[in-house]
Amino acid sequence: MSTQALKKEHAKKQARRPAAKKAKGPSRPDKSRRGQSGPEDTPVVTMKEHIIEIVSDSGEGAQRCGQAFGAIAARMGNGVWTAEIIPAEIQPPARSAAGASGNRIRVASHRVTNWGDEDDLIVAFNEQVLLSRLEEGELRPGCIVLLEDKWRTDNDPEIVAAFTETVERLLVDDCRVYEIPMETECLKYVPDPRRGKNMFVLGLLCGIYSLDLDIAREQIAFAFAKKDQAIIDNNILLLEAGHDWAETNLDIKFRIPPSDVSKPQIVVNGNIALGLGVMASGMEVCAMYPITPATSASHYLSEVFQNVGGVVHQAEDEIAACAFAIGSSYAGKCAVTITSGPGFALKQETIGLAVMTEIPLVVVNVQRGGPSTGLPTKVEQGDLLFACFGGHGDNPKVVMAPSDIEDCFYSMITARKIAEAFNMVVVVLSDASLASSQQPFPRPNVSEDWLAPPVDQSAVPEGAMPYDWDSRTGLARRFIPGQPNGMHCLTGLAHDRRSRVAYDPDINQEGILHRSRKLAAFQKTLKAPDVFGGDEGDLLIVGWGGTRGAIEEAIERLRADGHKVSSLHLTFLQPMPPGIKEVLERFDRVMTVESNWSDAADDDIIDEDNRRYSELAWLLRARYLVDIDCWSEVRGQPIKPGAIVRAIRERLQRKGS
Amino acid sequence: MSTQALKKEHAKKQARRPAAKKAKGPSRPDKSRRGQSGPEDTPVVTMKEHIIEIVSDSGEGAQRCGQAFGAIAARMGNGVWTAEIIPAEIQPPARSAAGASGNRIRVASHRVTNWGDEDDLIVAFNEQVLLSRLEEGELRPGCIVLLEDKWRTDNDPEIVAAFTETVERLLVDDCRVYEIPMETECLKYVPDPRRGKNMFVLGLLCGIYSLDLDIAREQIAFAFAKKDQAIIDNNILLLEAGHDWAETNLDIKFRIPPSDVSKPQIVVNGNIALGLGVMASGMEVCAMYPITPATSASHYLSEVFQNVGGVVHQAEDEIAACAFAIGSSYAGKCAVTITSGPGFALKQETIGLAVMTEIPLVVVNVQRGGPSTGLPTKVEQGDLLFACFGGHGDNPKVVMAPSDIEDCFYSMITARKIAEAFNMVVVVLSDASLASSQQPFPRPNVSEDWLAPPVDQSAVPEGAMPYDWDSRTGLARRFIPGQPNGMHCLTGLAHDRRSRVAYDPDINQEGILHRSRKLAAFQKTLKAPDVFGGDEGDLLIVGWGGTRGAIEEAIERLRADGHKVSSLHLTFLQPMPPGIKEVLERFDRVMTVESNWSDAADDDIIDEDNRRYSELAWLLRARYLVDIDCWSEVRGQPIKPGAIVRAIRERLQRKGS
Amino acid sequence: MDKPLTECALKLLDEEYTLDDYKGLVPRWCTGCGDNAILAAVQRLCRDEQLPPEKTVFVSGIGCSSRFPHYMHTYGFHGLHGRAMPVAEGIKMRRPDLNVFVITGDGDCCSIGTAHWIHAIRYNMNITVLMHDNGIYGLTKNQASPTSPLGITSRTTPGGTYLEPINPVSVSLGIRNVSFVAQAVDWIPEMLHDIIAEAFHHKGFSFVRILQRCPEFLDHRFDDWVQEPDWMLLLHHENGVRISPDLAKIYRNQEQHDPSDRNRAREIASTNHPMPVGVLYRDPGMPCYEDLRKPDRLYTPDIVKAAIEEEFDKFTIHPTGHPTG
Amino acid sequence: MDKPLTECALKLLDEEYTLDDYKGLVPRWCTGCGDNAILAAVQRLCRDEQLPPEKTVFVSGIGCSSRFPHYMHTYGFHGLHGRAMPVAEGIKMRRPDLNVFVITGDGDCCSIGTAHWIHAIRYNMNITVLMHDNGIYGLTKNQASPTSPLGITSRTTPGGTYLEPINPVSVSLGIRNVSFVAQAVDWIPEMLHDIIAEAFHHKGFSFVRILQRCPEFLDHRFDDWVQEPDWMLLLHHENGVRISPDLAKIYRNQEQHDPSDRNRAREIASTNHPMPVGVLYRDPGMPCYEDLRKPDRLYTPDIVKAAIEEEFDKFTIHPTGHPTG
Ligand SMILES: Cc1ncc(C[n+]2csc(CCOP(=O)(O)OP(=O)(O)O)c2C)c(N)n1
Ligand SMILES: Cc1ncc(C[n+]2csc(CCOP(=O)(O)OP(=O)(O)O)c2C)c(N)n1
Ligand code: SF4
Ligand code: SF4
Ligand SMILES: [Mg+2]
Ligand SMILES: [Mg+2]
Repeated sequence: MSTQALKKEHAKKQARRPAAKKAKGPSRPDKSRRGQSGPEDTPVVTMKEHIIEIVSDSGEGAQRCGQAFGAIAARMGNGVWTAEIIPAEIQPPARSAAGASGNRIRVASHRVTNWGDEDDLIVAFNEQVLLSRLEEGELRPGCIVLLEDKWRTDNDPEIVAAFTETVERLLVDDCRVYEIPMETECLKYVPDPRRGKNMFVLGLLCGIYSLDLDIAREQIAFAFAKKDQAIIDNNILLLEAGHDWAETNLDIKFRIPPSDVSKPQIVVNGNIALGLGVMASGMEVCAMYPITPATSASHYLSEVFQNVGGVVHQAEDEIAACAFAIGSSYAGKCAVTITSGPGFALKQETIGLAVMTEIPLVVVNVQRGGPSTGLPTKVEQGDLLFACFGGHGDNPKVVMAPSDIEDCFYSMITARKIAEAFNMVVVVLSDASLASSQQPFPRPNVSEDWLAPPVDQSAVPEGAMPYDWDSRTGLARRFIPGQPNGMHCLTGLAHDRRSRVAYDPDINQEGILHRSRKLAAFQKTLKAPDVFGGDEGDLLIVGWGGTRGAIEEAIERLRADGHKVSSLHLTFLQPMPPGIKEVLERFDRVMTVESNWSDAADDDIIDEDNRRYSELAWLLRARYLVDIDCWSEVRGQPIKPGAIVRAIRERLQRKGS
Repeated sequence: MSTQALKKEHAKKQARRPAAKKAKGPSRPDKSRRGQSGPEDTPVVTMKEHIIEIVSDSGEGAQRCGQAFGAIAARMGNGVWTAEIIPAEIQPPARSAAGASGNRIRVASHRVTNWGDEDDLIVAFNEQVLLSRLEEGELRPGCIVLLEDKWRTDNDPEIVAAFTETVERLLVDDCRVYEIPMETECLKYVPDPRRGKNMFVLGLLCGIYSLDLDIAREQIAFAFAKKDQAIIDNNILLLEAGHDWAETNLDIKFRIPPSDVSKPQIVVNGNIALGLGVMASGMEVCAMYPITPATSASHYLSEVFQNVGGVVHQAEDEIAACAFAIGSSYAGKCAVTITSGPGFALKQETIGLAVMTEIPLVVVNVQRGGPSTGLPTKVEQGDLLFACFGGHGDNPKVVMAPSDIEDCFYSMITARKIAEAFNMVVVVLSDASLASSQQPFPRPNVSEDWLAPPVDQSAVPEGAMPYDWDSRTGLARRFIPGQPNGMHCLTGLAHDRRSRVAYDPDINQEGILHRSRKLAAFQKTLKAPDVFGGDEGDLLIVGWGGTRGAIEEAIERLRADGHKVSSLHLTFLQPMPPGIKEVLERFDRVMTVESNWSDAADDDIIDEDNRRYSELAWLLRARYLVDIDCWSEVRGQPIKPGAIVRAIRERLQRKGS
Repeated sequence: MDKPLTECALKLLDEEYTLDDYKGLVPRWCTGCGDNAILAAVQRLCRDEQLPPEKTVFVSGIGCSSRFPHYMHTYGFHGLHGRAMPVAEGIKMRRPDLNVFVITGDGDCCSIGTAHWIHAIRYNMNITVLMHDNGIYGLTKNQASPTSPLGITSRTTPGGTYLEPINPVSVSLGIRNVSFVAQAVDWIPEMLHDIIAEAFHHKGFSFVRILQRCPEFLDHRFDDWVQEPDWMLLLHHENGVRISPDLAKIYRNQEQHDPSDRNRAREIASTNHPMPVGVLYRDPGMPCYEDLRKPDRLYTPDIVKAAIEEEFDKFTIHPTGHPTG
Repeated sequence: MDKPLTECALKLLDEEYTLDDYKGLVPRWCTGCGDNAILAAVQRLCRDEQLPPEKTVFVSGIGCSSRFPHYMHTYGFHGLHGRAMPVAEGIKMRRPDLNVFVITGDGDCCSIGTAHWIHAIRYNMNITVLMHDNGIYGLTKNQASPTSPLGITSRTTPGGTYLEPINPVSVSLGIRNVSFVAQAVDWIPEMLHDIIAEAFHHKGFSFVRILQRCPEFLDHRFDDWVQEPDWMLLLHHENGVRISPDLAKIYRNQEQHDPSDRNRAREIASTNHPMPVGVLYRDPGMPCYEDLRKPDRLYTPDIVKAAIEEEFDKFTIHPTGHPTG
């Protein structure tokens, strides 16, 4: 059937569709929310932003729907942040809480930097996945719920009961529930509604949020570019069906005006951004061993790396991956190895070898919930001190952390440059949230400067030594195999400037000194970070990594309420840039906000002698001797700006009293 | 030949021996030092202590000689500390600096806690090994040198030249040199003087230091207990020959009066003490992979562990060793795994599993010079922060460090108890110096309380849960296989109280909370450590691990000079005991002294924004927010008390000005 | 090493364990996943053998297959990726009274766990290993494993894998101390059960490679063998497994293979066309490490204390005491 | 990948490398240590092959044997215990122009390095591996290794080792992708050199197990074989090494062994009495991983930039712009 023919069919079926349903929910004075007017004349409510979620059983396509919805909004010029809701199991049973899979999309008139607080609207393919979200507190009071209605008439009375119960509960919880005949509607167009329902829902959402259908069609064509035209046509048909259904049957309609962004944007998640960054950095070898949530970066690179002459090597384990990257770096250009916590732990000895021998190396750790196997798919920033102090003996290395999706891209270019300029290991700490979140960022102008220069094979000057450390900076020319006159034996043992094994006390001291000095020399190249908010005040929040957006949003909200709070976000954690102490001193109090463990100060058994602080707090306290407090969560999720606002208010009150 | 017959032979030969040599050296007013009197009437000079070294090519037995000498002095009631001088190579060429092998023995009238400063007397089997010690600054001005004289008449003119040159140089350096016909003398008694010279030297030393020959004979009989009586007899003969030769030919004779120690003492090095401690702790499995300088503990255990029903398992690598120990702990009694830096790095992931699953485990890290393969045989305390912050995610574990040989023994008993009482990982940080140094300590009274109770196989009460954390302490009963009703699946994933995999935010938070809380609960059981010196003053030195003896000696010397300095030594580094802040505050300034890297504050490129502090300094700064300075060395050797004295004087002046 | 033998005995007299007694959580594998069949076979074995659940431990690594212990109602140890074997060795070493099983995957065993696998074979402890070989990384969602067939596409090999797979059976047979190697497939449940039972009864390290279907990520890998019984080769022997008449009708390709013949075992193992199923090798005489190293007696606190005193004696000196000068 | 070919060519025309050109620091092995003979054989090979020192890399782990690279005047990489192979793979992957050798010990390769060893065989990169098998841990002073003979005493096995050793040659032959396996002994320098030369000329992963004497810690281990030429079995073949008439006179136990015969290779390998010496297996047709994965062209910055732009295109959206409301 051609698209045209399909469309006609569609129009015919429209005539037969059931009467529009209105939201069940507490009645309110606000007309649009009570849905008293007929669908056709639903007024458009203009909003600054909305948080929308789509959840289904795993495999039903909610993820794809959510991503497309985010992309369409972005194409229209909206600020967008999409975050994945990842099921705990690979193929969890249908209709189970553990199976909730989907996407949260935050759409706004302004730039969006984080996933926000709770949902304004949620679409669910069954009531169980919805329940799991409700129980995790993800629905704000008054949340609009669009729920597949087929379960109400299921043959299994237990299912019917569960469904009814859930709807009751939602109503009690102050939600506005719309039961939508998704499957019934889809069946009009496709034989297997499990494959297509998501596009119908996409249409619904386009209708509700007044998105441009042409752009939506483009997005579908783009997203399914690798598939048959027939599939694309089918999906567009369902999109239109959903859109029309919403227009006709629903009494809700929003518009979130776009921002003024008009430059081309890249829409990818943090792991793809990392992959793009690796390509753009001129690195040519990525050695890895699969591990969630890092692997998708390698998946992407596996597809495209060869287009820039690169190669992804899946090694037999993480140790081999790191050693392979080191061998490759040693013999030519700096290589990268990508992993997550458990793999990072395994690489400690190998990383130490690179530190000792001064081989440039980029190590990406996409952090996940720990310790041990922990929460493989979940968010945590628990590896900071491990990254800084990992390895036996003195292991000076650079530790940096991207704070948004764009940073993920550029961090690879920066890391490669630092690694090669200083013959150092650079650890890049991303996290599970950045890994899977999407946020448009301006399309970069590719520069030749980003790329690593070709492997230097020029002769080494007679008499030069492989560790001819500059006494001020600790730097020395790296001798690369193939360079005439450069023959020497690199070793992980203590060595002199000729790379000869040496147990002499002075030589050992000298080697450690120069390796440490490189860190100081690098530190001198850093600039003081900017303060977000006011230059001084009652409270300064310090953060690092993927929490930036949430922290800054919290600061904005609090400042709007008149609080004198600001924030400082660090990209370089080791060494730290100059100028931080001065910033800290301009505030009455300082507190870090982090996604890792800290003992609560007011806990019975906890006192100043045994309290375990959050990781950045610990670093700052040690360096600046400022009494830095911390507030942290290990809930396996990105911290919400609202939670930060509450924590700050509470602290302001507690101490302010 | 019987001993008697040998003795007669000996007596005959004595008649033929060459005239006594007198020391070559700067002439001094002091009679005994100028050696003007004839040997026979050499007056005995009484000393409080002496530092004696014996060095030879590797394989010539200087080690054995030194150890025996130390043991004899200890048997006489002297305070003793012996330290090994370990060659850099397995079989280094003869007569090479890299081959210097031997022992330093510090003998005193009081308890000795460290290897001291420079040598008062050194015996060398050739001038090259001597040179290496000279160049490393180990000979104090005026040092007495006893040197094998055979090289002066060697057939190889180069050797003769080297020998003569060295003697010249020693004289210039203010040494008193005695050339001793060691080989010539030994040849009178044995055909191969390479096997026996060391006993002759032992005799020399017994003569010089007025040690009791009967005790010396006993010691030889003891040390060679496993050998033929003929060997013992031969050695005793050589001992006597050396003794007599000294009496007859040397113009030096000292006496170091014994202390009042009369209780039985154990004389072992730190690694044997660890091994004894493991046996006495009731642990029954030691899983390891060979690595210097940890292996000798396992060597000892491999010999005797079966006598207490224990087993040493040499695994295929360190990861397997740690996993094996964990498996064994899980199934019964707490096990121990012993390693050094590189192996400790490899075990990080496995250690994290024990933390997460709350399996008791003792991990011994006998630290060596790092990073990477580093200085395998040399001393460093470079793994403290790694031990505290190792592992991805939140990894609360106990970190403790023995500070002398006796501590090495008791630390195993303590560690096992903590591990089993709190279902925790306990990391014990020893070091290469403790590992190979001997210091007598009072023979312990073996107590049944030290031993682990038998494996509990009683039934689990119906309904009990494997992680039924006590809300105050975080403790829960451990379910051991074999216990009826205890069936559950332990997992390194985040889990609930039933040990079921759980990704729920609250459950994750709850698990981390309780694991962390155990550390706080344990901390509450600790006592504030004692201050050494005065309770308040100008400067407090803080240290940890094997540097205790040197630090306290430095403090004593400085206090004797009227300085208001004291020291604090920490056994528990994580968590730290209560009461430290109060101590720190009673001193004007605080500084740590450590064997690990710290950037010098007065270095051009170093400032407060980038200075890298020593590891304990960093911990103390972060916790107590006190401006703690540090002085450290990474010279691969135990820090000398004199170096600490100099460093402290320098700091007192610098800041005091 | 305290075995409350009375208790076990009581239990045995009192009642029989039923299949349900071995069922833990509801399995969460995909529909059609071969792991389900393996679980069923193992639960049957436990029931048939009446293994006391509290005396039975399933140790696993990380992977889809390694979730197995959660689905048993015995003791379980779901540890780290690749490290199940040394954990199991540590358990067995001091607790020979426990029935120790290892559940591992092809990535867990043949990639990150290779060293432990090879050395576990060498130690030859009395442990039963079930290696779920689906030729893919399931849990991490579709990356190649060392047993992935040449050319298959995965997320890390979108253009197809580059290398021939290793054959875990051949590798095992290359280790001098190997004592039991078998191969099974998830789709012949009867043989699967019988082979696992043989493995369990063998005293020593028994390694069973189980070809396991992963419809989620490597569907159709075994289709040829599943659909074409003649592509299979059933091994039987009085010292191996026997083939029931029903099975014999379907699988006509059979070989009487004496599991003591290592050379023939190697030859059989070297091809998967036909795919051998059965006990390839068994050497009941190979000593077990835990036996070689077991305590020679019960060590009471008194014996232990005496032994420690003896050690102290070795190192004790009796200083002559007080200052003389 | 920039090869200054001109320079090498010039060097070759100008002068010949002599043995001395390959000599680095003075070896510090014990007198009588078999490592010395291996070093001599390798230096001879380099000279015979006129390998440019700057184009040659010796990668090692940690152990006595792993000090080897320091004694060569080429590039050397003396890395971590057990990890030489993945380092060498990383080097070879992007620098096929370099001659890459791996020097490893029995502990380094067969204990902590097992996984890397097995997988290196599988990757089959063009690397020459010399495994110095002294059956003991030398550097750490006398602990048992996986190849230690049963019953020998060491510091960790004072009562004698418990287990039969693994046979590294048999294990290698169990890996499907194996392409070259040989065995040599330090005490027949001529064969040692020839075997290493064969290994070097083989394109692919060539694994040479060299039985090496350690007089310091395992003296007499090979005495029987050293003293009794009839305990040796010399393998020869036109596709392997040939035996010189002089050698043939001493070692009369010989076998013409076709290295393409894997089954026979396995049988030969399975005993050390007689101890086989020669090329056991060779498959010149096995593809090399670095060839399978090499860039298909030279990637200039322009091509790279274009490829990145193409990726950006995939993910670029063009927002409609300015607020409309
Ligand atoms: C140290 C470490 N590296 C990587 C991972 C990620 N990981 C988990 S399971 C797995 C492989 C699973 O494959 P397989 O062993 O074949 O088991 P299957 O899921 O196919 O049953 C990997 C790579 C991990 N958990 N830990
Ligand atoms: C991670 C790690 N574990 C252990 C060691 C200690 N170590 C160094 S060499 C060695 C074994 C040496 O034996 P082998 O490989 O046979 O070499 P050989 O000395 O016999 O030539 C060991 C265990 C180490 N350096 N690093
Ligand atoms: S992904 Fe494959 S192996 Fe894992 S549960 Fe699903 S079918 Fe089984
Ligand atoms: S210890 Fe053994 S292997 Fe090491 S150098 Fe000496 S003889 Fe050679
Ligand atoms: Mg698998
Ligand atoms: Mg060896």
